Amino acid sequence: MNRREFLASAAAVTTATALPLPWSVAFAQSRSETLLFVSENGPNNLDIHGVGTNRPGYEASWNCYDRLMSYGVKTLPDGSLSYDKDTLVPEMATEWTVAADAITFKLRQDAVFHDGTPVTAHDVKWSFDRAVTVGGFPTFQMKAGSLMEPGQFEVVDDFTFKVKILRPDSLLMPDLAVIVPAIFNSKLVKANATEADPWGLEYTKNTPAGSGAFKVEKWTPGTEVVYVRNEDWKCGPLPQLKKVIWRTIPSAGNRRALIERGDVDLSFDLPAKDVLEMAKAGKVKVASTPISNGMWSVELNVTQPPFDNKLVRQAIAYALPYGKIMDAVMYGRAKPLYGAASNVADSMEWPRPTAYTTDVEKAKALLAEAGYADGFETVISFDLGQALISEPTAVLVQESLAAIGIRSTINKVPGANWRGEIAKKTMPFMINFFSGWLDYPEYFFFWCYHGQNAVFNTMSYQNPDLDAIIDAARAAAAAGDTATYETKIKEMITLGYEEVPRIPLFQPSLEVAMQPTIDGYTYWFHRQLDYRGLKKA
Amino acid sequence: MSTLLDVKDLTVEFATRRGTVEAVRQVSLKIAKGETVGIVGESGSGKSVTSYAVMRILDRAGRIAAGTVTYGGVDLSAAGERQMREIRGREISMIFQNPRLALNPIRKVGVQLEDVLRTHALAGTDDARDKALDLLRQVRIARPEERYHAYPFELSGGMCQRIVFALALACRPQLLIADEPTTGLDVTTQKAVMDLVVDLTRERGMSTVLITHDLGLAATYCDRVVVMQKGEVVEEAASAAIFKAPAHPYTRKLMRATPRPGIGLRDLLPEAPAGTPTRPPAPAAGDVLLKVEGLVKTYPRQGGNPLARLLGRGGAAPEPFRAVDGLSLEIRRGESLGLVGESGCGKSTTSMMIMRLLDPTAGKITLGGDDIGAIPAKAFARTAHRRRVQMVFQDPTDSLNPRFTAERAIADPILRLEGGLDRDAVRARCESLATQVGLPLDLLDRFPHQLSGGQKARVGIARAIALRPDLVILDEPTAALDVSVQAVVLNLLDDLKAELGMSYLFVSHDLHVVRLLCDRVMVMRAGQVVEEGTAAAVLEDPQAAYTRELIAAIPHPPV
Amino acid sequence: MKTLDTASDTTGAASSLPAAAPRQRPSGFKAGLSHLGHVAGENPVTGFAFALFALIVLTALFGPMLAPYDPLATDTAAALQPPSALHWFGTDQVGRDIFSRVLVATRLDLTIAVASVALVFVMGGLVGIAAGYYGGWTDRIVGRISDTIMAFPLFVLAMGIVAALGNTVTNIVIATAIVNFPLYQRIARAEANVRRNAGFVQAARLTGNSEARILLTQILPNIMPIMMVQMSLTMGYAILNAAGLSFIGLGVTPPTAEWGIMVAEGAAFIISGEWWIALFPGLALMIAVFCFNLVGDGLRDLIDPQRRT
Amino acid sequence: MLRHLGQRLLTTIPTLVGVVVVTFLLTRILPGDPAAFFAGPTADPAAVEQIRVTLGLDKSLPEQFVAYVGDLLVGDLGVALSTGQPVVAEIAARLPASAELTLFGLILSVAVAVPLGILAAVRQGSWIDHLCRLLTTAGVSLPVFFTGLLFVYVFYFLLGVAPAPLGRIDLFASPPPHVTGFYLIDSLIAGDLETFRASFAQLILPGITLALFALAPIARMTRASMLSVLSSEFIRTARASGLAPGTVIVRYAFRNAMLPVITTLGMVFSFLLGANVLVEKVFAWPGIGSFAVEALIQSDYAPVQGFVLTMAILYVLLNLLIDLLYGLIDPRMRIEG
Repeated sequence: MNRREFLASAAAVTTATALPLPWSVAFAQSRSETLLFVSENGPNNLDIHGVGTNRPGYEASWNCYDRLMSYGVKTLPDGSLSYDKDTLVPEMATEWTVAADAITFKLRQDAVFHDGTPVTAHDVKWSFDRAVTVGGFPTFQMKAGSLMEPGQFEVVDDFTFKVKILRPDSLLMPDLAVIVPAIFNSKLVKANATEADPWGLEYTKNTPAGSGAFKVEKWTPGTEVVYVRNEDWKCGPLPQLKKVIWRTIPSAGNRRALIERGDVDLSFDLPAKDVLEMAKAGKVKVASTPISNGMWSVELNVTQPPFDNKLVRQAIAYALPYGKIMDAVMYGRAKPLYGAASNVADSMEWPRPTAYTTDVEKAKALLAEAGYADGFETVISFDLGQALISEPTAVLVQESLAAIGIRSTINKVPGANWRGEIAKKTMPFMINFFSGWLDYPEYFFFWCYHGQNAVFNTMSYQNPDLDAIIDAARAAAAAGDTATYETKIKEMITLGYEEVPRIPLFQPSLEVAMQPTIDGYTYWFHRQLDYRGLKKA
Repeated sequence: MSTLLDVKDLTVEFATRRGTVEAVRQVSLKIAKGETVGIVGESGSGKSVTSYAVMRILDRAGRIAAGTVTYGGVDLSAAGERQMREIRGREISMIFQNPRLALNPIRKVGVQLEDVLRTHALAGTDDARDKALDLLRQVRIARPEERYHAYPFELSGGMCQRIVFALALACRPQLLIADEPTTGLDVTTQKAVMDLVVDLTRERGMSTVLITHDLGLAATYCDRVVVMQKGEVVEEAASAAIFKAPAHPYTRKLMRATPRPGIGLRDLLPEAPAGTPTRPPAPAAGDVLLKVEGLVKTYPRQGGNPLARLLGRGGAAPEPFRAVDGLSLEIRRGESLGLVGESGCGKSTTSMMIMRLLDPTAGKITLGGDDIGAIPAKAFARTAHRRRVQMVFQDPTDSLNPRFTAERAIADPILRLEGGLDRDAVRARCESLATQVGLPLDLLDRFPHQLSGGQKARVGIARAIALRPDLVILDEPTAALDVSVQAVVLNLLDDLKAELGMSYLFVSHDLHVVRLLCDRVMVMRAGQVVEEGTAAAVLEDPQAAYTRELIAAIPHPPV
Repeated sequence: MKTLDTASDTTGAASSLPAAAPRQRPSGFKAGLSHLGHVAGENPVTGFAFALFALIVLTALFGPMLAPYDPLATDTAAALQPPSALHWFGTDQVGRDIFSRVLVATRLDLTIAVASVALVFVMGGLVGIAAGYYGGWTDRIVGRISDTIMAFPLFVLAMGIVAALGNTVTNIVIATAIVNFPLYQRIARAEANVRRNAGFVQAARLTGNSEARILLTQILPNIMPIMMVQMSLTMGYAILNAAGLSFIGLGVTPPTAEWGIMVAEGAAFIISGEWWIALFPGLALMIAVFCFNLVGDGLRDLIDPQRRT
Repeated sequence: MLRHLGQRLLTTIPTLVGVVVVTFLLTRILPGDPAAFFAGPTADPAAVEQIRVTLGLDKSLPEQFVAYVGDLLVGDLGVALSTGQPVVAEIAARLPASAELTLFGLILSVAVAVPLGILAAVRQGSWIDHLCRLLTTAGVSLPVFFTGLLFVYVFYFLLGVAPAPLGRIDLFASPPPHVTGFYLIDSLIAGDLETFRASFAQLILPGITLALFALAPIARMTRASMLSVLSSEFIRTARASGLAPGTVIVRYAFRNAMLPVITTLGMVFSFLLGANVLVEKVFAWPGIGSFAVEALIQSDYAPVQGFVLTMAILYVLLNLLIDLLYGLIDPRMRIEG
């Protein structure tokens, strides 16, 4: 027993005997069926279709609404549960048939919305129309699966719904199982819509109008969300939890203290270090799942000399302190994306390591070859909202750049400005993270490398050769041409890694700590918590 | 008569940054029952410290180092705090200078009286109010029921002193210690208060200790006078005797320095050389230097609703306050004019306007034929007239920049208005001015806080005469000084006038002092002149009732 | 009015009696020094504070030379080491020596404090003096500006300024100065206002000084002492302000060593038991602010023993 | 008196106008881009531009200002991006939390600082005087966020005597029915002692953290003011009249010394209300300060403007209250009004 544990237990004894603390004895009864969990941020909108809905808002949408399909759940080698990107399972739809030009869904006939209204194909149609029309994030996400216009969606009868296929797209089906195509209570929302707000976004912002497993009982923005179980949920087995309380605790230290002291059941998205130590201490259970299709990377803006020079990019790739970052920042709890034998992709593994390692001499030589033997000056930018990882990384990167003569200053960008800043595409050198919902390499490359120059192509990298490969891979996937698809994917990764506008560092994990009494935690692509499968002993 | 208070060999020490200082050394005095004793001394003489020691209300830094204070058989110097509390107010009470500050500003005066009555269990909840009202009546406060609810700031200075006095009388003490009770009050108010104190204490058979710097006041109202100097008692005698035959040289000096009727300026100085003319013959009054006609200064009154006025509603603005109301005067070259009046009569406002530090509302000011009244005060500093009118201020401490040495202060007008002189020349000028005003040259490099009051006054005078002005306004130049220093300064001013041929406008509340220095006197009241004439005529044969009242109020020691 | 012969007369700096023993004229500096010695001797706390202040200044000057390690050099192999003989204050997440960082940060923190205080003195002090001296519209306008600033929640205003202008040391200094403006302005105004019709100011008018000249040569020097006290007291606040800004991510940029940002970085490690990362910079911060406050008190003693608070 | 208050209110108008203008300008130069935020992660520049037009951000600054003031006049402070709620509702919901915490801290602070200041003044130069000086100076020297973290670590994590830093009330308790918004008062009104104790327990640590910071100005001012009053002549008169030391100190000295203390209290309160942003952050307190800070960091105009405006109005009201108190205590003020 170390000193701290001793103190804690000693204190526990004294407090238990000395003064009856109201906050530790009360409410014991309801606790067993209530999940109390904490995270850094809370939702700003309970509707994913809303304007500017933040990530935590997705979580509310996920648990309060149903979709036609969902992903299956598989058990990973380490015994933890994860969604299975390759299996689609029924949710509101009981079955579906895929034809060349359309997909037909048969809906559950007994499902009702929270207010008791039956769920019909009209609601699905209205919801999908809404998603492709309101603009902003939901519309873009629908587009990713080639779901573009209301004309694609057709009500066959009350419980039969058809999605017409505009163009072959392998991402169409997966895209129908993400959060955005949720089914809304069209009658209720329409009743609360206004002329200025025909889709009733203002209403659903505060009041979920779905049929999902949980209902929002109370939402105090910035503080907490309280859910209760929807006793009439039909789209799956009734969740064990009757009530879920989600508290926003901005301080990471406090979140850790709360879970370690057993005051909360689950703490979502923790720093690697805390998880490492808590796992070691063994008092709480820790689930750690590599974030699919995601990586931390150093991103070099190729429109800003000297980063237009491939040699300079490679020099930097050889200068980065990979090992130090893995040790000091991630405490080893991430998958290294460096040090492979070759940049040539030989498998479909993704994200995969590059061939770069920390090799100062090689970096210097490359820099000299590029004509920058004396180095140059640059600014390293990172997102302050991710400071826990990006700040120490930036410090280490800055130091190792100095070793090859590159002088740099650090630019902290406040979280909310980060997206605006990357959209401007003027920052020369960034430390950044990206993950795609749909776990396909070409999806990652489409957003991050393609010459369409989306926001996430922070490097403004435009290479017609690469674009052609990406497009070919997408086409092959849509056509079901696995061989071509695999060749193209390998070519794509090889080219991207040789050119290195984006230098992968590591693939992080989503870290969750919970009391030993909690079971059924499942990792989801959206990196938010699904309450439905959780169990409390 | 039996002895009420017996102070024996009292020594009081103060712990200071420079070690222990004895403020009072081996002082012994006795107060008999029913007796009124004056303790007289200049600043630093230890007279107040003695009384605080008796009451045991010394500052924390002070302590009784030796001696005994026996009151009614009890040694107060060794008494416990609880016992002292019984004695304070109950047996010995005290009134102080500046009555307004001596009262709790946010408590009704009646309630303050009740506090004292109740503390000493002389009144209960039911009769405290009646007893307090009764006290107010005793100190001759009109409409006591109304005054009971008044706060100190709503009362005049004299009225406040009566309340303080009522507090002191509340518990029917045996001994009253009055510490400079009338300093700062107008002379007419002083008389009223002192008469009241003496009447009431005699009536009650109380003993009184009057602590004052004013030998005349002490001699007028006391049976016996104790003179203190530098913490020691130098002389003790009956009032009449002390004026007739002061034994100690210090007493003699003090007495001589006290302005009184029938003496000249030189008589103020100790042991003036025999045969010196009381004052040099005044130069024949020359042509008119300063002419002031119909001078008016008004101030808007407080109150009213500015917003309503702005909107044109809420009635007319209240009549403005006329601080100076149609005043005219003339000063000839080499002449000195005294402007006398009690506080608030407008004499200082008048001097500020003539000084051109304040713009008049109406009227004309001409200096040697130039209409200086037409030049705005703000611009006056940049005109050639500035050097012709200078001023000696009331408070020598306040009028010197604490950050300037004496030399720098004296040199200021030379540097600003003359210019073009090099360092040595300025120094030479300063030294000659210092010599002229009798300031030792080694003091020139000192800062004000290192100079005594008299020395500071000399610096102020040197600065005023540095540019040989035509007119010097003396604004109560000696009011903050001890009498002995006042004597010297007045003589110096007179000498300088004769030497330099300047004119003086002497503003003062003290007729005796004015008479000594001035050829002519004007008496002001409420912004207007009530009487004007030669100094002798006004003092000896006052025409206006107000002037007579003023003169009568001046203490008349039994000579 | 006649001064009474109370104790303060005998304990005052100079006796009012002409017969006071003639003293050697001490030079201003020497006198100040001896006075300082006296104050320090009389109040050991103040003496200690002045000594500490000297130590802080020395550290600011020579800290970088004394630091055993490069404050920016990382050593991930030695990350998160508790205090030891090798690393007196331990090491941080990337293995930097905290002792060296604390030492080196002294200069930056002191610079921020001194610069912001100097800036606000120039802005607030001069404007305040002018407002108090001239009165009228000058006073009213300046007063309104002050009121407006005061009506802002000050820390949030500082945040806003830094957020809007960008987080650089210069902007932190500017923000801190603006936030302190009303305080300085009001003190300077009050002090100038009581002196605007003081005898020596009137006398200066009589001797032909222009108003601006009176302001600078007569009023300003007399207000300096009280402003000095204020400056010393707000130096502490300036450091706290900068640290607070760093804590919410608006301070200086990494990897610069600065106490506030070090506490902020270390805050995440307190619960996990690496208390030294936040504690030592926190202590340094506290000691420095503590020292400035005590020095301010001491200066006040020096100037005016009656007004000590 | 009423007329005096009216006039005071009039003089605050320029201040409020100044606050509105400065806040507007300050928030417009904040580096963030709400349009980009609203447009979402995958938006292209055209979409961002379109949203910019809908938000009115494409208009010139004066036009935006006019629109902003127009909204203000009808009580519309806009919508907070971070929580998606109308700013007015957010502030109304959060202000009581901040006010309760700040008041609690202030009362705590006054309860310690005022007696300490009086003692220090009465026993000037004694050990208690030095202690007071050291204690208060130490209090003001501690960065609040540091103290807060330390408290949580020691009293919650190590010792377990304090409740979890989870905001205003235990997670499983429900807040009392809304009357004043102050949980302590509301729970008493509802007669719910359990809730009272729960919310009181939550208040202790953040309250002490704040109180420590407020200790110094209050204690110093009390001491200074008491010293100057104690050396004044009416105290000497009171002592010479034989009044008991307790009466002299409390009824005579302290009531007079209170005047500057009250002014200081007002300043400290408004200072704390703004400065407790850091405490709120550490203790997950759902207050107005932490809300504004988050908004500021996220370049979320509306809450920042709303917050600042609320604070300015509070400041003005507070000063009016102090004026009133002054009038109650000091009769001289009543007449001048």
